[in-house]
Amino acid sequence: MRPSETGTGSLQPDESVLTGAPSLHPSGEIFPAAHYLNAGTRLRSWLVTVDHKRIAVLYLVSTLTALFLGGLFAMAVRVELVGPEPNLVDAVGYNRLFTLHGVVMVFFFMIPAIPGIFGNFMLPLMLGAKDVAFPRLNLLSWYVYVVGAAFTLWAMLYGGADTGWTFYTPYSTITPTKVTPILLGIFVTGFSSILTGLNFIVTIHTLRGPGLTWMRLPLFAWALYGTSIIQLLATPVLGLVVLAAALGHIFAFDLFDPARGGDPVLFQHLFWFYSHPAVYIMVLPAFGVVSETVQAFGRKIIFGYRAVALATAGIAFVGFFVWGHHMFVSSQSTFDAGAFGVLTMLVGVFTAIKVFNWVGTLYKGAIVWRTPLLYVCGFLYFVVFGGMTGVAVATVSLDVHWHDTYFVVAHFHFIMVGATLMAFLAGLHYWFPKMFGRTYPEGWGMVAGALIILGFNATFVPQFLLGNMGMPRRYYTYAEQFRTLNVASTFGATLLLFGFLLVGLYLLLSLRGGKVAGPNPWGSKGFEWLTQSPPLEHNFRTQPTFHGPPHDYSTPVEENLHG
Amino acid sequence: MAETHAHHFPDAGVQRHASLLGMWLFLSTEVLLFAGLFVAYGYYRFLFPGAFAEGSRAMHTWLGLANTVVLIASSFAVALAHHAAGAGRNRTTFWLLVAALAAGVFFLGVKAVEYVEHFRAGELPGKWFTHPGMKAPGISLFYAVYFLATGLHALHVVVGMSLLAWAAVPAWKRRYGPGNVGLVENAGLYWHLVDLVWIFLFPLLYLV
Amino acid sequence: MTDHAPHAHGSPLRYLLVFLGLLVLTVVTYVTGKMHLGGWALPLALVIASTKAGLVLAFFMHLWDTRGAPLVAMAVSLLFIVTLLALVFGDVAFRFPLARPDRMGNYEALPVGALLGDGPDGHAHPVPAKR
Amino acid sequence: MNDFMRNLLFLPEQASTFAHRVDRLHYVVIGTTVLAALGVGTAGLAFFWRYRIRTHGQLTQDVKAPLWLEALIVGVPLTVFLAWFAVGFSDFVFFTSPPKKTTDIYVEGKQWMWKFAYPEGPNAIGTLRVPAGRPVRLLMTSRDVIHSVFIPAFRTKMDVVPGRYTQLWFEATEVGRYPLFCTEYCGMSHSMMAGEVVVMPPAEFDRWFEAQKAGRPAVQDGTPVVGERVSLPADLVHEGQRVSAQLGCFKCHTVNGEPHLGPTWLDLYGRVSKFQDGTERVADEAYLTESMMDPSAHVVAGFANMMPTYRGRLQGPEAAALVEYIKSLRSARAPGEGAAP
Ligand code: HEA
Ligand code: HEA
Ligand code: HEC
Ligand code: CUA
Ligand SMILES: [Cu+2]
Repeated sequence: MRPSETGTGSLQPDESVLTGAPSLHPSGEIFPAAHYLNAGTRLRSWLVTVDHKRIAVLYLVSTLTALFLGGLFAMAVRVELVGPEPNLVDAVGYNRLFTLHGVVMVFFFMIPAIPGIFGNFMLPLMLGAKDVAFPRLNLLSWYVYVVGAAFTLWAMLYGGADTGWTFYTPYSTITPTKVTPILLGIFVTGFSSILTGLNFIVTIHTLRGPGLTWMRLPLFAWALYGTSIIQLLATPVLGLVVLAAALGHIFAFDLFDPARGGDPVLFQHLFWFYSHPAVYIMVLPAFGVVSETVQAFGRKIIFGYRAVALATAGIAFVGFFVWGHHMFVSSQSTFDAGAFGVLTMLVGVFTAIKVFNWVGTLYKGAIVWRTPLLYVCGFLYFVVFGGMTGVAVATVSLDVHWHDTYFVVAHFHFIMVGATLMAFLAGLHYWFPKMFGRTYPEGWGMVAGALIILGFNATFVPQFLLGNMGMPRRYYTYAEQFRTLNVASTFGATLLLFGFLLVGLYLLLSLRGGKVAGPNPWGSKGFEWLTQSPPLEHNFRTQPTFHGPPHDYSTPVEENLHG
Repeated sequence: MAETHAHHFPDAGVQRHASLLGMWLFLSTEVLLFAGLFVAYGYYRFLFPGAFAEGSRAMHTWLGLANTVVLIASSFAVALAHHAAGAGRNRTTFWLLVAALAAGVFFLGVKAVEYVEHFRAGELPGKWFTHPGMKAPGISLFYAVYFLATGLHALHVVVGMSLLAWAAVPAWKRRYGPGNVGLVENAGLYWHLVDLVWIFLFPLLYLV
Repeated sequence: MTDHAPHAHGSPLRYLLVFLGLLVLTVVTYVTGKMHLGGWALPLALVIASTKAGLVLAFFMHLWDTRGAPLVAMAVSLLFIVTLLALVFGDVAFRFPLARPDRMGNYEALPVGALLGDGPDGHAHPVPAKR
Repeated sequence: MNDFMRNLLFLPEQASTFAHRVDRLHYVVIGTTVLAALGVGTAGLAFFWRYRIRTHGQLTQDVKAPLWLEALIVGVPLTVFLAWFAVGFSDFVFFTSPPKKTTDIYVEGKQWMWKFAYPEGPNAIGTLRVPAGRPVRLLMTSRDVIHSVFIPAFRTKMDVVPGRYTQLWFEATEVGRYPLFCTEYCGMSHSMMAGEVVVMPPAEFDRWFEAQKAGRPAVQDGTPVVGERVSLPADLVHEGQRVSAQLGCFKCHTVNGEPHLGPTWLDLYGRVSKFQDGTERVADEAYLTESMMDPSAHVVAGFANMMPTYRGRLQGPEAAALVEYIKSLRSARAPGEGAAP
């Protein structure tokens, strides 16, 4: 690899952004002869691989399938809701749809996606390591994920469940639908999550390359570290509660059965003890992606590295103490409402620190306007609005009105779609050349990004208003006054669908037809770009050593590169 | 296994550190798995103290006591096994592990006897509870917690025994030695955790 | 009994002492458990169990000689368990009394007199089943 | 201003004291949220433009935050959020603390309907009538799964949980009709588990209530409510008869005074039952309930201890209906004479 030929030439400002020409790099880059993708091409070489990069690709395929499936369910939900009359399915069918939408999106797409794809791929590269600490465990965790998904898929084909993704008892124990296999699927997938988290923590502890101190760790690695802690310590509680619910279903052995003095609210406590931290499992990796992209395209080192890293840890930690904000009107005590209310405010502050640091990073940067940055721009708006509406619903008295209305639905879609999914897309575009050695068409990228951002607003802004009007969530039919806003929302979702399809299409085409990217098309100084793209089977020809923090753009990019 | 290490680790020391750290992290997830149960226990006990008193009175305390002693002894054996392995005394390691395994079998046997008793007496969770004598409100919840907790623990005993058996193989083949005890160490840690959980379950379910 | 194994902390003697300690504590917990100490039984049992757990953790599991991550992992897990317990109790202990599942069937606890039998007309409101 | 903000945010009318109370905070919170999002996002956009790359390979320097900026970054959000919490929580305490004297109404949710019952008065399905200007407390329970009462115009909501009572109080301020929704997912027809709150002028409410009590079906406020059924306590008796037939009580009990396998139910209420162990007890409601739930606690002299327990098989309201049914079985004889079964 010739460092002098890395793609810094691409970063000239006079390039037209919307030409559609992937002119990110000087032409004439040569696709590397040997890399992880051609180090064995038979199916078997993929299915028994222990290469973290190949496992990342396996995750890419499987979680995108889940996204597609979850998206289909979402579209069906939206189509049903264009009017209060039955449009597509009956009431039970609708209830299954949103349940499966939630379950697939949360457990099979969003939780595994960023750690599974980008975490697996980038973490060892960023650390200058050959692989994660336990490569076989890594493969195992993908298989465990697949088994869990298979359970769930099976249950979906045979009727699905209609409980909502929260599985509240006693409804979940008395419903005749296929709750048990879905619960078991989630239980199994939980192990996958635990194993991934364990692997990452150990990797970060033991496999940092020479010179890579904790305070030089890329922020994406910090984000994964925080995420992994949550995965390790929260997931088992979900495992237990899901197991208890499944046993309740199978053996009529309900730990929460109110007819025998059991307390369904205890189920909620245990469920949210996992599921609130789980929302940070979803969002922290996305924050990590944003930290990376903001630096790479702002071409400036992060503003307040230490603060961002500590805020990550803070979110991971305090996130464990706020679960009760989902239960303000569940008959929980006023005392607890106060305790959870205050604690929730602290999480908001940690997130605010990160947000301000990202914006601060752009200050006095040398910003290169590319598709990933478009998504980051959307992200900034949506994470603040989504996050602040989170704090708004955490404001105890206001949640009384908003709880279980479309306001909450809009809140979490703002964070999960507007922030997390946008960050996912930013990462996908940023690292696509790293993973596959080719670039996507920049012009189409911008068009699709704009479409997605537009469609997103049109889908979910009306839902805030619906929530204010008092439309409850999980409603198959609704009062006439809610119609107009629902139509608007469905219209937005259609734009969203086309946006996503466009992204899927051009990325697929770029896999073969994209321009050869070269080792570092962005001229990024993230550590993962220290090797060729796509990387070698064992990542580096020689062990890199680290002399400073990542994304230090005070020196020319060439100085950072060695094979 | 001996002094070699996987290619992605710089040296065997790091690899050992990694596997030990991994094990401890895994143990912490196990701890939180049981945490949920302890919360359910505390919660229902707070609500239905009568039922929990009645339930624990009906328990065969001495069986629980025997099991406690046996598990502690097996933990002791495993600790010694780890030590002997480090000293390269593979025979000793092997027999200590076998002893611990035997303890595990004994434990499960006793548990099975207890379960049969509970089934006979109708001391079961939920709607299966049919014991005519016990009337305290919430009594079936006691048994729901009891069966979940002991069942999950028994599952861990089985897993722990499998790990111990696995760890006995290198001892049989005389592979352990100074600096090469990872497997028996990790299996041992897991077994100690199983013991640890029981240390809490015993007084909570059988005594108070 | 050489100690040349670099990480085999603790000697068999130490293990033996710990083992004996555990046995003694087991007996203590058994005996006190049978003594009907009322409100003190649970705290006492928990203190004993925690001591035993501490012994196992510290010596059988070598936490005593370990620094760093494993220690933090255990400490954090414990902290989370304690908060989980505390906040769950903070709910059940302080909530609206009738919203406690053990209060159903306890007619006296109802605010509007007895739910049943307040006069010849009776009421037509739902009545909790007695459990 | 209030109405402007309310309409801007698509909030429904304010018809309770609590609604008036929380909406101000609502405006502030949403206003801040919109401003913060616009501010942060637009600052980002502005930087994109202002600091776009200008020269090839342009270098940038690390910018360190001055202390005051760090303090601001932490301090401002923290202060804002804590202020929201302080106001919000004090409103929430108001919401969870009903005044001493309230009109209590019992609410029962079941898949997929609401039942409202007034002590000493009527009960109704789907329509909740309340007086304006008086604090009303709903004591709510469910007979199957969790539901939740949501009255958007009052800004109030509370889950309705089986196996317990939850309370929800409000003081309606405007006479009118307001929708009531179920907001806890409860199965197939969750979205159709709607009801209506009718806020009546207090005097009118009292008249309506008295009329109901006297057994005269009367809907005082003119326009009938769609789907409204106001039923009399007597319905409970029929319900009880149905339940006892369904559960097979008549295999052992009669209502004509003849003892069968079990004692007759005629004139049972108020009579003194004598038990095998020599004790005796007046058959009041508590005793009747106990006999169903725990029959072997007191075995009537002359009968075998053969009655099965109905604990767990009878829902709370069914037990109540049975009790009412048994109470309704009176012969010509004066009650309470302790006639032999
Ligand atoms: C990725 C997922 C994700 C994330 C990150 C969050 C983040 C947050 N969430 Fe959200 N939430 C969900 C997913 C998520 N949530 C889901 C799925 C549900 C519904 C579950 C269900 O019932 O199905 C939910 C529901 C939910 C509820 C329950 C609502 C109800 O059911 O009644 C609450 C209540 O407190 C809440 C609060 C919060 C808060 C306070 C945050 C905070 O972490 C947000 C912090 C961020 C910020 C605060 C933004 C940055 C701030 C600034 C830049 C400061 C601006 C400056 C000034 C103030 C001057 N969420
Ligand atoms: C990660 C989480 C996630 C994501 C991404 C989404 C995405 C979307 N969600 Fe959903 N949603 C949830 C999590 C999520 N949701 C949860 C947890 C619930 C609660 C469930 C419950 O109540 O139990 C919920 C509930 C929910 C409801 C409420 C249902 C109800 O209460 O009755 C609605 C209604 O409009 C909705 C709509 C949508 C829409 C239109 C999208 C759109 O953004 C979807 C757009 C996506 C696509 C159309 C997919 C297209 C993808 C491809 C074509 C592949 C492309 C390939 C590449 C990118 C390479 N969602
Ligand atoms: C298998 C026969 C049987 C059935 C079925 C049965 N009972 Fe009974 N019941 C008895 C007998 C026998 C007694 C008297 C002994 C006792 O008190 O336990 C009795 C006693 C009672 C009493 C107390 C009467 C008194 O004089 O004190 C009540 C009230 C009662 N039953 C209600 C019911 C109700 C309500 C049902 C149905 C839901 C029912 N029983 C079903 C056999 C039965
Ligand atoms: Cu009842 Cu939803
Ligand atoms: Cu939350």
